[in-house]
Amino acid sequence: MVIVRATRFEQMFLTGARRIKDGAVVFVGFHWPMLMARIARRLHAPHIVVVYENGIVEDRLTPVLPTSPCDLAAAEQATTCAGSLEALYMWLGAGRVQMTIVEAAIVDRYGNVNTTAVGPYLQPKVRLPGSGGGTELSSLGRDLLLVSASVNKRSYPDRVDYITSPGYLSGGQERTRLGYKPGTGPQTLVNPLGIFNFDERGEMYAAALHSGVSPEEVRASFSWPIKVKAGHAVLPEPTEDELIIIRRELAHAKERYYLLPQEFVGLGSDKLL
Amino acid sequence: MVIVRATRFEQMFLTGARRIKDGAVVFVGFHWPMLMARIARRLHAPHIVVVYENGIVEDRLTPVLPTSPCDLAAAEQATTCAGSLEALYMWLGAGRVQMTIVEAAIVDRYGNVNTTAVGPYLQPKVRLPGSGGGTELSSLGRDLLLVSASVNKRSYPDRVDYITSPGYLSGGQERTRLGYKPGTGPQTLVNPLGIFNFDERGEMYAAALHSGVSPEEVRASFSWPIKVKAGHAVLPEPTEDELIIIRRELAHAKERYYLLPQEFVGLGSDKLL
Amino acid sequence: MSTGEKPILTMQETVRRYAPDGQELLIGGFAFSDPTALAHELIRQGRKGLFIMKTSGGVLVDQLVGAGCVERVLSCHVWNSVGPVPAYCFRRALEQGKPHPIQIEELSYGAFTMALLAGACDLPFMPTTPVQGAGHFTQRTFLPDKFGVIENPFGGGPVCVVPPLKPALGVFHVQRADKYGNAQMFGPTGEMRPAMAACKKLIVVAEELVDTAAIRERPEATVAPGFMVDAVVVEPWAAHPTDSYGYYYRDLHHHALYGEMSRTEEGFQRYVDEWIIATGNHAGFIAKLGKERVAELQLRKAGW
Amino acid sequence: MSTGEKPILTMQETVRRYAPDGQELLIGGFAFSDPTALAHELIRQGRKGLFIMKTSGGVLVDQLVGAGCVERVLSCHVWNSVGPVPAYCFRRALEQGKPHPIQIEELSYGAFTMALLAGACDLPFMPTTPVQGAGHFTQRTFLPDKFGVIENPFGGGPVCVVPPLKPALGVFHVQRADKYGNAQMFGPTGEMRPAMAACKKLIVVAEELVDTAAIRERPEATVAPGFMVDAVVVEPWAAHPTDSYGYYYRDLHHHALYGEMSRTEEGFQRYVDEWIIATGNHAGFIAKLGKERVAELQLRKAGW
Repeated sequence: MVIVRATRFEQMFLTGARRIKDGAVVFVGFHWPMLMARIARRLHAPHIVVVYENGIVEDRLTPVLPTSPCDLAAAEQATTCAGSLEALYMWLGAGRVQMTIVEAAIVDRYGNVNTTAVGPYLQPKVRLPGSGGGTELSSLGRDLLLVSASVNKRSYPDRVDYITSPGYLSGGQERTRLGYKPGTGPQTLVNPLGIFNFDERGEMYAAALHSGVSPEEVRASFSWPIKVKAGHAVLPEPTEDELIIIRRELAHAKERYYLLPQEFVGLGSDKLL
Repeated sequence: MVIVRATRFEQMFLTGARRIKDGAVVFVGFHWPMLMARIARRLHAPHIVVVYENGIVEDRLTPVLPTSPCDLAAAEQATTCAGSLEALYMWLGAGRVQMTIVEAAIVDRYGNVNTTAVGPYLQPKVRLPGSGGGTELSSLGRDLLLVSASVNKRSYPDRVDYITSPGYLSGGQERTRLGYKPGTGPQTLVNPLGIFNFDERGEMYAAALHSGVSPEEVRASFSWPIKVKAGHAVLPEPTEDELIIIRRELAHAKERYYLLPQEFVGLGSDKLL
Repeated sequence: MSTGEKPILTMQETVRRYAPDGQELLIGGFAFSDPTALAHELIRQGRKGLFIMKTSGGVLVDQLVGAGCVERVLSCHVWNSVGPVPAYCFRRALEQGKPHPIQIEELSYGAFTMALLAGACDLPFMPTTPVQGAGHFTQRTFLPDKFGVIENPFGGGPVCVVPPLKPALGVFHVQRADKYGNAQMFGPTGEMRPAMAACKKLIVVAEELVDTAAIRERPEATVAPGFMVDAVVVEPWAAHPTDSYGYYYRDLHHHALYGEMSRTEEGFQRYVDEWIIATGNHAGFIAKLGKERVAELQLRKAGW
Repeated sequence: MSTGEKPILTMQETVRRYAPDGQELLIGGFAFSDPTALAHELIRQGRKGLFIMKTSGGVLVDQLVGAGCVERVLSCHVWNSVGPVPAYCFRRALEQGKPHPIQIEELSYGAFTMALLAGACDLPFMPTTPVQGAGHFTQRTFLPDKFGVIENPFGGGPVCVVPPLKPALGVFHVQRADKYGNAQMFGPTGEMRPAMAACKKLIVVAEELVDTAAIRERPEATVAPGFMVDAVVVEPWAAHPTDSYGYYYRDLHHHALYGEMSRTEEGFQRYVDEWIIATGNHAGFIAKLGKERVAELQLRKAGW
């Protein structure tokens, strides 16, 4: 008996987490991807092995959610603590990681992610943090999943002002031509609206939508006329058990100083369901 | 009161050891260089820091003489155990090592060392072990000291059949032209006859001789007409105390399965002086 | 680069002696083991015109920028990862030129790692992940040669390469060191091993000074043999509010406090006055944190 | 490359399953941690035509060559470092083609390390020390592309580069592993970290199997995370007569014994018969060594 339906933000975590296969080695980037991997561990994928850019191998649910890949809460009782040469090149670059998850705060038609600067680089309107290992995750990651919690057009420009994490660049075969490896490049984007894939030209399209999301609503959230797959699937809603887990983890994230969207700010554990 | 005079083999260790400055970081290659560094520690240089190609930093006299840089007797109680990337590139290549000592079983006019093959490479008359890290030690080592226990012409050909560890190649500026770093290349060779240096064209010449060694004897030991510096110095003989130390270490080397020249094979500790 | 005993310096003396105005300075840490104590002392001594290199420029770089110490930054990101909230000073500097404009040059973390590896090995370049088409490949400010592209001599297309980085001075936080400068880190090391080896001069800031006998028990953890180290600073809690593996947790509350205060120029100035200037030194900073907070965050009560 | 529990195999089963005739095989160790137990089992099972890659080819490679198992060797040297005495079988093979000719290709240790690093990182090449003019630069047998020379794109002349090595199979001796394949080494690691990561399939031969809890106590010592490992062999004393840091010393006497016996073809055959074939497996080999010798060499009585 679902008393409160899942919000789309919550739906996003379920949809993304479901794509994580139990037992996979997953390279997890900063922020929502970390929470998503944690939720997957709680739901159906307890045996994933998570690797982070600093060289941590996190093989089990950590006692607390790390606030970033460099929060050493992730390293407590780790089986391996190595370095970035291992993580970014020997594990990620060499294809030993089966899935890569990166947050895509601003992402364009061809899956290029901007986490650096909005507006001119030297005189930015909004200056964002920059790449970190995000460039490598997008450059080298196999089965690359992008995650965005936004449904705002400004988060989905036709072309980003600055490519921090390269997607399909200008589309077509540009990525391959420049020497990027086969099997790399974004495969999927998950956001509060549903699942998006990339066509053979590297252009993003809506492949499956969350319950209640209309193609019109999707189009209204993107700056370009995004295609919606004809006869797109409708993604399943969380069961009550799933929703309990997602909300517990969101509440935990808040305890760990994660800034949640407005609707969750006042969320206490009494409001879990 | 010297009862038995030092042999030239013993002299060689004293002469070589004296070139090792206390407190220096010294990259030590296989065999006699290891014994030489150990003797230097006993004599005047207790504070040298020895590094080996496998990543060991050996900062004090080890309880026993390692039989090779990879005899982990060298690593017992080491302050650092790293790897070959650190040792060969970050310490040696980057110039953090002040002195490098390499055995030069066969060495030619221009300081090129052969530890690979005598005769045609594919049909060798004598097949030797090969490079190991010897190439890097000669390619990258600063203040490079070559050590040879031989006084046999075959050990000093005009040109080696195979350059395992590059000296000045064909002489002149060839080494520099090919991209070798400034400050590298053999500086000195020590053998039972004395000390040899290299002129501005990279050619070896006798710079200082052990007591009783004549220029004629030097010339007879080399396959090319080697130059002997006019008014060359005569190197000091070991004192009794020095000789005791050298002989103790040679006896210890024998216990550690080192094969000593014939004159030492029967050496017991009762014959130390 | 020498052997033997190394000077054991206070942070004040270190900054005075090694970090004049305009110093080129690689600061260690990757949002853990960030040597905050160094940044605070640079601010106390009013340094100007620094060229700061830091892979992960967190609160530490934000404070140096906000306090006007910095002319150039080379980094792979600058942020306050708890929350996350913006690195407000960094934003104000780049968006509005406040307190004064700074120059920024960027590398991705992988490329930064490889540039440091090339520097550490004294090799002329290192190959890196393909980044052609990415902004930091195209956009170059004060390092016009930060990337090159060459043909693979073994066939197979273009290859991105980075030139070596050899910072004039590096200061790194480590868990422990001995009087010879042998420095050990535990937990993940990010790019720190090659980064330390890339620096022309190297200072380690250790949580504790230990006997060499302790170093010998864990020789695999020695990230810098003593001969690479020029001086040692012993400064407990030097990395707070970031974490130090095995020693203390990340202080989330303090990250949030800083995020809140640094939202405005005035708030940032109040943070500097209250937490950096008024505390006098890092021991004063930790005293201001209070025993209770310190006890909450502390992991290790005894040695390893 | 997968997660979860890995097969714990005997050496017999490992050789049967993973190392057929003609196998391309990188063997770990650098005159320490040489997995002798592997070589002996390859000899017992009569393997032919192997392509052996080993940075430091000691007694182990000499035995494989002498026993006729090898077609190709890629190495940076082959010797019996105690004494030293020649690697007689290796010499006989190259000088006289006995028991049959082998092909040899050589790299210096630094170049080998860089080739493995390139393989580990899946990068198209790595720069290396200058080796132009050296014999192993000029002399190429079955790896004609083992070196390349390119112009430094940042100026400053020619640069030697090596292409990646990605061995089809790697077998490495480690001190300990858990059932998930997490493998730990202590002491120096030579080129082993990148070498393990360069291999397409990877098997570790551990002195002991430990609980994952023990692995978690020393995460810095994990040289191969479990997801890189295909199978685990638990074989105490697997590296004898070479040494295993913290576990046992190098057996000088046995090195000398082998040196003496391998001086002639007949002597070598006697060594094979007595020490390899008649012993049946590595436990038999160690039993033949005798308890007294084992006690002399043993370092570690309990776990770390």
